[in-house]
Amino acid sequence: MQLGKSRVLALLAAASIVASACGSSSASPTPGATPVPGTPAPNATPAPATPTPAASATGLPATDSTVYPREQTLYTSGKQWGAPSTWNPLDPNMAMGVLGLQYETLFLYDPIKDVYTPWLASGGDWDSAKTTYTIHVRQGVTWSDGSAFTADDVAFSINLAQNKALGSNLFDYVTSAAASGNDVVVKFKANPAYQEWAQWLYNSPIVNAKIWTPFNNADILKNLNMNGVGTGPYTFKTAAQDRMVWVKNPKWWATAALNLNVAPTYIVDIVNSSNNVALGQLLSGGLDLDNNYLPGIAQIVNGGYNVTTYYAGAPYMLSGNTAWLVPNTKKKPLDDPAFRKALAEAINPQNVVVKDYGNIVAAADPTGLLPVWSKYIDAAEVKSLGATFSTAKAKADLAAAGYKVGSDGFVTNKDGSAIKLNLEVPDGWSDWMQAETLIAADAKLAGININPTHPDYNTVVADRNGTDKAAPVFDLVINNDVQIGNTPWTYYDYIFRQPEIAAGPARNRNYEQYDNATAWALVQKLDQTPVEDTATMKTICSQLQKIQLTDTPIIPLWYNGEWSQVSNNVWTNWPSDKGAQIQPATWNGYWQMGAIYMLTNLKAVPKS
Amino acid sequence: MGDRVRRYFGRKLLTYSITFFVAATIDWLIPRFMPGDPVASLVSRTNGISPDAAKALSDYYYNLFGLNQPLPVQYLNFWGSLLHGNLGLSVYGHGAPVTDMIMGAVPYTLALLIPAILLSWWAGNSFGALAARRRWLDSTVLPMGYILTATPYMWLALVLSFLLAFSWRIFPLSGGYGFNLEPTLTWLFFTDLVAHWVLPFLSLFLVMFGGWAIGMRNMIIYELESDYSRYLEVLGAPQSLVRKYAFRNAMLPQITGLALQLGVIIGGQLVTEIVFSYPGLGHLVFAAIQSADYFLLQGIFLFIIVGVLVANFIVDIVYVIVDPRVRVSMTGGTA
Amino acid sequence: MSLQVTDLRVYYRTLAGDVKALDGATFGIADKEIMGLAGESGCGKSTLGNSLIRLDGRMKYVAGSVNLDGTDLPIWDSDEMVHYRYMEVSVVPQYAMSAMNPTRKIGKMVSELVESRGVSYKEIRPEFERRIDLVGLRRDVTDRYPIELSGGMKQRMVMVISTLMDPSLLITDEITSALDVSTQRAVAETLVSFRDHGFVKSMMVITHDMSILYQIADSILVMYAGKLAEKATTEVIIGRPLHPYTRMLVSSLPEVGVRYADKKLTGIPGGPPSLLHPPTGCRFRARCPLAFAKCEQEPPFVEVEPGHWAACWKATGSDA
Amino acid sequence: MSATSPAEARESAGPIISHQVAAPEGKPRGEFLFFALRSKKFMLSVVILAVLAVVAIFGPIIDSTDPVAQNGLPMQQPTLDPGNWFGTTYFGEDVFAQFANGLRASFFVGFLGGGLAAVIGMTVGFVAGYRGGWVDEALNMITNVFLVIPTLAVLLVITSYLQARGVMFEAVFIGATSWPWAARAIRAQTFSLRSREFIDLAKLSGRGSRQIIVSEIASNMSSYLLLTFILLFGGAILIAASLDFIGLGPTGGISLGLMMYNAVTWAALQLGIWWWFIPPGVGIMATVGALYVMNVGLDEIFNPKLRTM
Repeated sequence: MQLGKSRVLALLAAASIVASACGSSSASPTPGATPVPGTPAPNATPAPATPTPAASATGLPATDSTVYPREQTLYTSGKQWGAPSTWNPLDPNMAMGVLGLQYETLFLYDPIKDVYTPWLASGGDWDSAKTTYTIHVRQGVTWSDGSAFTADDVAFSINLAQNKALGSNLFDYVTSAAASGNDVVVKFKANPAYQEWAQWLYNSPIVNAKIWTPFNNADILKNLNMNGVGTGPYTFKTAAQDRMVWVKNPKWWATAALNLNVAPTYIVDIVNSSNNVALGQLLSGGLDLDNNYLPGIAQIVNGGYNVTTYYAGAPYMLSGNTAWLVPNTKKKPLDDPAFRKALAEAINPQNVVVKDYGNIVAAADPTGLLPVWSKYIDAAEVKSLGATFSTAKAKADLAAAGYKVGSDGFVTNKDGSAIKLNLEVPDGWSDWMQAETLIAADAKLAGININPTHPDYNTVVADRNGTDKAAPVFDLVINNDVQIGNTPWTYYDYIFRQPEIAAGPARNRNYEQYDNATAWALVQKLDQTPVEDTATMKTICSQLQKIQLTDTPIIPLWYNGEWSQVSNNVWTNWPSDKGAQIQPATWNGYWQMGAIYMLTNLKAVPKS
Repeated sequence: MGDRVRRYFGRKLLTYSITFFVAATIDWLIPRFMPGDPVASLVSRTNGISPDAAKALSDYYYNLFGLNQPLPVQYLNFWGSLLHGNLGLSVYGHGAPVTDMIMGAVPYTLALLIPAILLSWWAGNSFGALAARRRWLDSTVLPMGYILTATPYMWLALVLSFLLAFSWRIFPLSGGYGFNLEPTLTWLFFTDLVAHWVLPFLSLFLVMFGGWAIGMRNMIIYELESDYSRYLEVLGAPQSLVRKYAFRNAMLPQITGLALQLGVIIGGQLVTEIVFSYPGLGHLVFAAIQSADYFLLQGIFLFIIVGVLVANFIVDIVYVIVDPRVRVSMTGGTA
Repeated sequence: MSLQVTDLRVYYRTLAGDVKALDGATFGIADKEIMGLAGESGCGKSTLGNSLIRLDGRMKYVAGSVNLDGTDLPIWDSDEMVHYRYMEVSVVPQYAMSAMNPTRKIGKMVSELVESRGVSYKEIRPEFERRIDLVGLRRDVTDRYPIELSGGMKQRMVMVISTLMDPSLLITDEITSALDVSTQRAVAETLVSFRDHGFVKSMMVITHDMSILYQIADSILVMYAGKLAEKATTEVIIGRPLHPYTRMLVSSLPEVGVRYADKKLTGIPGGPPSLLHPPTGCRFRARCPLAFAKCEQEPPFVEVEPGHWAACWKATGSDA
Repeated sequence: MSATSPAEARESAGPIISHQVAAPEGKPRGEFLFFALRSKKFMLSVVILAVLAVVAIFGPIIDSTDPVAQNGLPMQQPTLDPGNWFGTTYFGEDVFAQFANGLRASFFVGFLGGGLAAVIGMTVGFVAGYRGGWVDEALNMITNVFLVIPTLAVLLVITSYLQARGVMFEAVFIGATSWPWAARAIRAQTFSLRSREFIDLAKLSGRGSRQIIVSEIASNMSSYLLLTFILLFGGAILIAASLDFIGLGPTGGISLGLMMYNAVTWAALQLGIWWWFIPPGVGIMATVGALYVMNVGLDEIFNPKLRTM
């Protein structure tokens, strides 16, 4: 148990340190005051360009698995916000890399090229009626415990979705999944949710049937599954309060099957600490890949630190998700589409892009659809209906909609009562806190009184979700929950979800409480459109956009970056728009969106 | 005499236990008083999952944290489980036992605090005493003491880490031990551990050192002006003897200071650990605050409360041993 | 003559300038003599007392000599004086109540003190305990801390400690002022017994309280404003004082135990002059009922009759 | 024990104040001034504090830029031309404006927080020390509780209910939580004074406890109380700084601690914006340092024994 271990070590720390401290009479105990040459922590590496193997300097055998040679180790950070605590691939809070490095999926999906790549499946196909899907299970794959990977494992993993404790909705549209030989046959009800199924194929872990059968009960999430058995390129090495360490799995199937070879022997994922520590680690070569939002990247990439990003210039980052303003459409005056539209026109996202983010993000399209979904944007609709920044137009529209300007220069409700909208972002989210002040400033110019606040995270969630006792009380919040993926359906499902989900923890969609049956019908229709039928998808999307741009249930602001800063001191050949166009993130879900190729592409910097 | 002592400590113990009870109860109220629903927050961090999945997950956490019980029951459970050293489960740790998380961090904190406090106390006092007799020290080095003790902990820590770790690469930047290492009983690991310890230790040590030095310097001067010192001088006793007495007596108030210090220093500890992301309690407190994990906070604070009370009690005992005046007044001067 | 002081001048350094606290003192104390030193507070009594054993930081030796048993005391050289302190000259200080280190057992403190002066505690201990008996304390006080003793006990203990080395001269400074009348008597008698036992050769008893001196002093030296006013045997000073100032002091005698620091001197307006810039001539002039022209000049301290010195033009009878 | 007050530790640690209270007999006021003007320590600290006070008071007037308005060019080096003496932040805010206003806030917190703590500490200390008995016991208990409850925790609860918290709130909070050590010290002093004759005299003359505390005890401890206040003043500033640093400071406006917090959050050091990071630290150091030095200076003035000349 990692906590047990850390306790032992820390006791050792205490003992030894006290000893050494008492031994020395001066302020800085001399024993070990300076790290032994060649064995510093990565963040103290004397000269990153010439890393000395930790082992050689101390005479320890180079194979000592408790010391990771710098040039064989990839240091990452950005996914883990707390100590790694569960390695259960079915738990959304699983540690970094559990799904992707250790456990794998049937397919990969590349959002940039919009293609599905067979992975643990060697392929899959629909019958003519498109109600039965046959998965061809890849042969020659072995679990990290040596046992063979079979169709039973796949069938078992699919059927796990029937475990209520996991709350999967797969069997809302699937009737059965059964192994037959090297295939798994999945039977669907009428109008299968093709989009969701496609998503399931590249998002759900395949686990070992034999190992997991005993856990398949109400307490399945209680299985922390540390050092579990997977098929992926890495296996569990160790974990502590501040780190998660993976070690290369020498018997990874893809090496033989696809001639793929992950470069790093070790991956050490460092639990996020403060911005400046992370930045310091990155700049001093102690961190190779950082998926945190770091300030001043524009300066740093040109600062001679050998640090690069996906794009050499603005916006530097790929777009990872859309940040939008959520109005509470159940409260005056936000229940009035005209007012929401005017608000949308009043805000200039470009301000946030430049002043807050220093151009490392891009302003969002009026539809809010991420660049990876740009082909679904109906330019015509956007042109005619899309809200564009214009303080003047915002004022005019407000006046036209019957909102009079009060003595204090702010517009008032139609009944004459004052309007004061609280905009909440969680305390400590520094970039958003900056953004909300800029937004409030813009709105002010148009006569809309927005009061930027930042209560603690719990309060924001309570105000936004409501509780079993109280309905949501927020006026405005910022949200960016929809990540890039295989289908705009996720985006629209998020906005238009019906019927209203009971307030409380489970409510994780449609916070604006906008109900529009037509829109919801379209969303379901979209879900039931085969993924290859992009024509139909486009038509449905444009209908949805018409509704969205007219009613403005949410106000898209900017595309949050897929924060990714890489150091080229030890590893090179990182993803970039000039080189391999791969997702450069370690976050949940990104490995199977192609980030795994990042590891197979990496090249160690030759020792000079 | 014996039972006098017993009564004295008996009363102390009573006061302490009442204090503990009150403090612990206040502490228990924290998570319950906080607005919002920790589980909702926890679930809301897992974006992209379906509403059904969110529902299932939240149900899982609710009975994990035992939040679906009435408050009085929760309060009784609190004391009940407290006796079993169980402080509940951490939201930040996705259900990891708070006790384990604290125990994982405590040794680091102690490894910083104990040497920092004791060494700074010892060094500061010796130096202060020295300054009290050496004019040049008094006018040259002591002012440094004022600057040091007036420096905000984190600021000094940041300067040290920027210069010694970031720019000059003499010490590691952050963490408890190298990210390239696993805990082993090797010299390599040990030295690395110490290397990571030095800077946080130094920032705590220096600030406290200043405070002690000044305090001691002033106390000594008072003692040297006191009647018993004058009497010895009039009778021609050598300076060595006079100073010996003065130092000894000036030490006593510094011991009380040490008691308060032991508790309050947690503040400096907190910010210092944050700056160096040193995996001690302070760092944990910060993480708990950031992720609104009030169960973890409650546990840590409870731990701190106990620590402070114990420290104070120890000092009470030490004081009785070192200061005859207390001892005598306690035993009522019977002989 | 065991002590002979000649024209001793000791000033206080202050930011404002020198305070002439002791401005020329010439007198002697014979063997076995207990000399009382009287005067209002701030007249220089304590300055005189201190200067004979230890000049503190702000005191400055200006002129004069102090001869004890034929050897000149280097009172201007603190380091040299160390050899004489305690051994030859000793003190029972005003602050006897707080003179002992509160955190040391009395015995331990004494042993550390005497050892530091090169005397073996082991050897001196029997005598030490004998004297403890003598002052009516139990021997086990040496195992006690000062806080465990009453005021009177501390007082007596300090007297024993101060005289342990059988000094030639013992200076006691206001040792009775903090005590109630009965204890005052006891202490006073102890002093005499010390002299009689030969623990000390001669004694200088500094006090406000004439009544005490009346009991124990062989002779009395009266000081006023940093100068000597009058010296004679106790009988003479009490019976037929010459100096007007002495008369006033004596007038307060009947009310035993009352210190005239507490009450205004009868009929005499004003207080002692500032010693920062003392007036020329007789310093008592301003308050003196008998003052006349001659007093413009400073009266010498002369022996008007055998063993009787005074500094007053009237007294010397040369008022023609 | 408060996790928020590294400062308290230092006062309580170094009894920077004399533990003897000056003897009852009053000295001529003139004498204080006389020695004050000649005390290097005192004068030095007065000069430093005066300079800082001038900046705090007139700085915002001379440079009236809104300290949090992002209207300058970002990350400008300090230059001599007005409005840019200290350069600008990552967002183009005027660092000098932030410094001046922050200093103002810090003085405010120090004064109000320190003052409040002093008042509470004195009240508790006097009553406990003068009355003794069960009153003393009870007050001691309260003091102990305040000494051990994690004030940070309390702060967290309060703040989560306040949409916005200002410098005022911070000051009051610090004042309400940082008094225990002062109470202990003053109690001890009162204890020692209680037994003096002049108190018995006052009692005999039938004066009420309140009168005696005010006119006899407090007046005789006036110098000691002043020194206590100075330490609480400096302490409050340091506490505020660490509160701001862990993000529990004022939600709006600016303070030296917030400057430090922002400078760190936006990695001023790594980005080489030293002029954003250095001023707040030096500002606090100078203010508190000067206060401590003044404390010792005054101590020497009040207690002739300590005067070295």
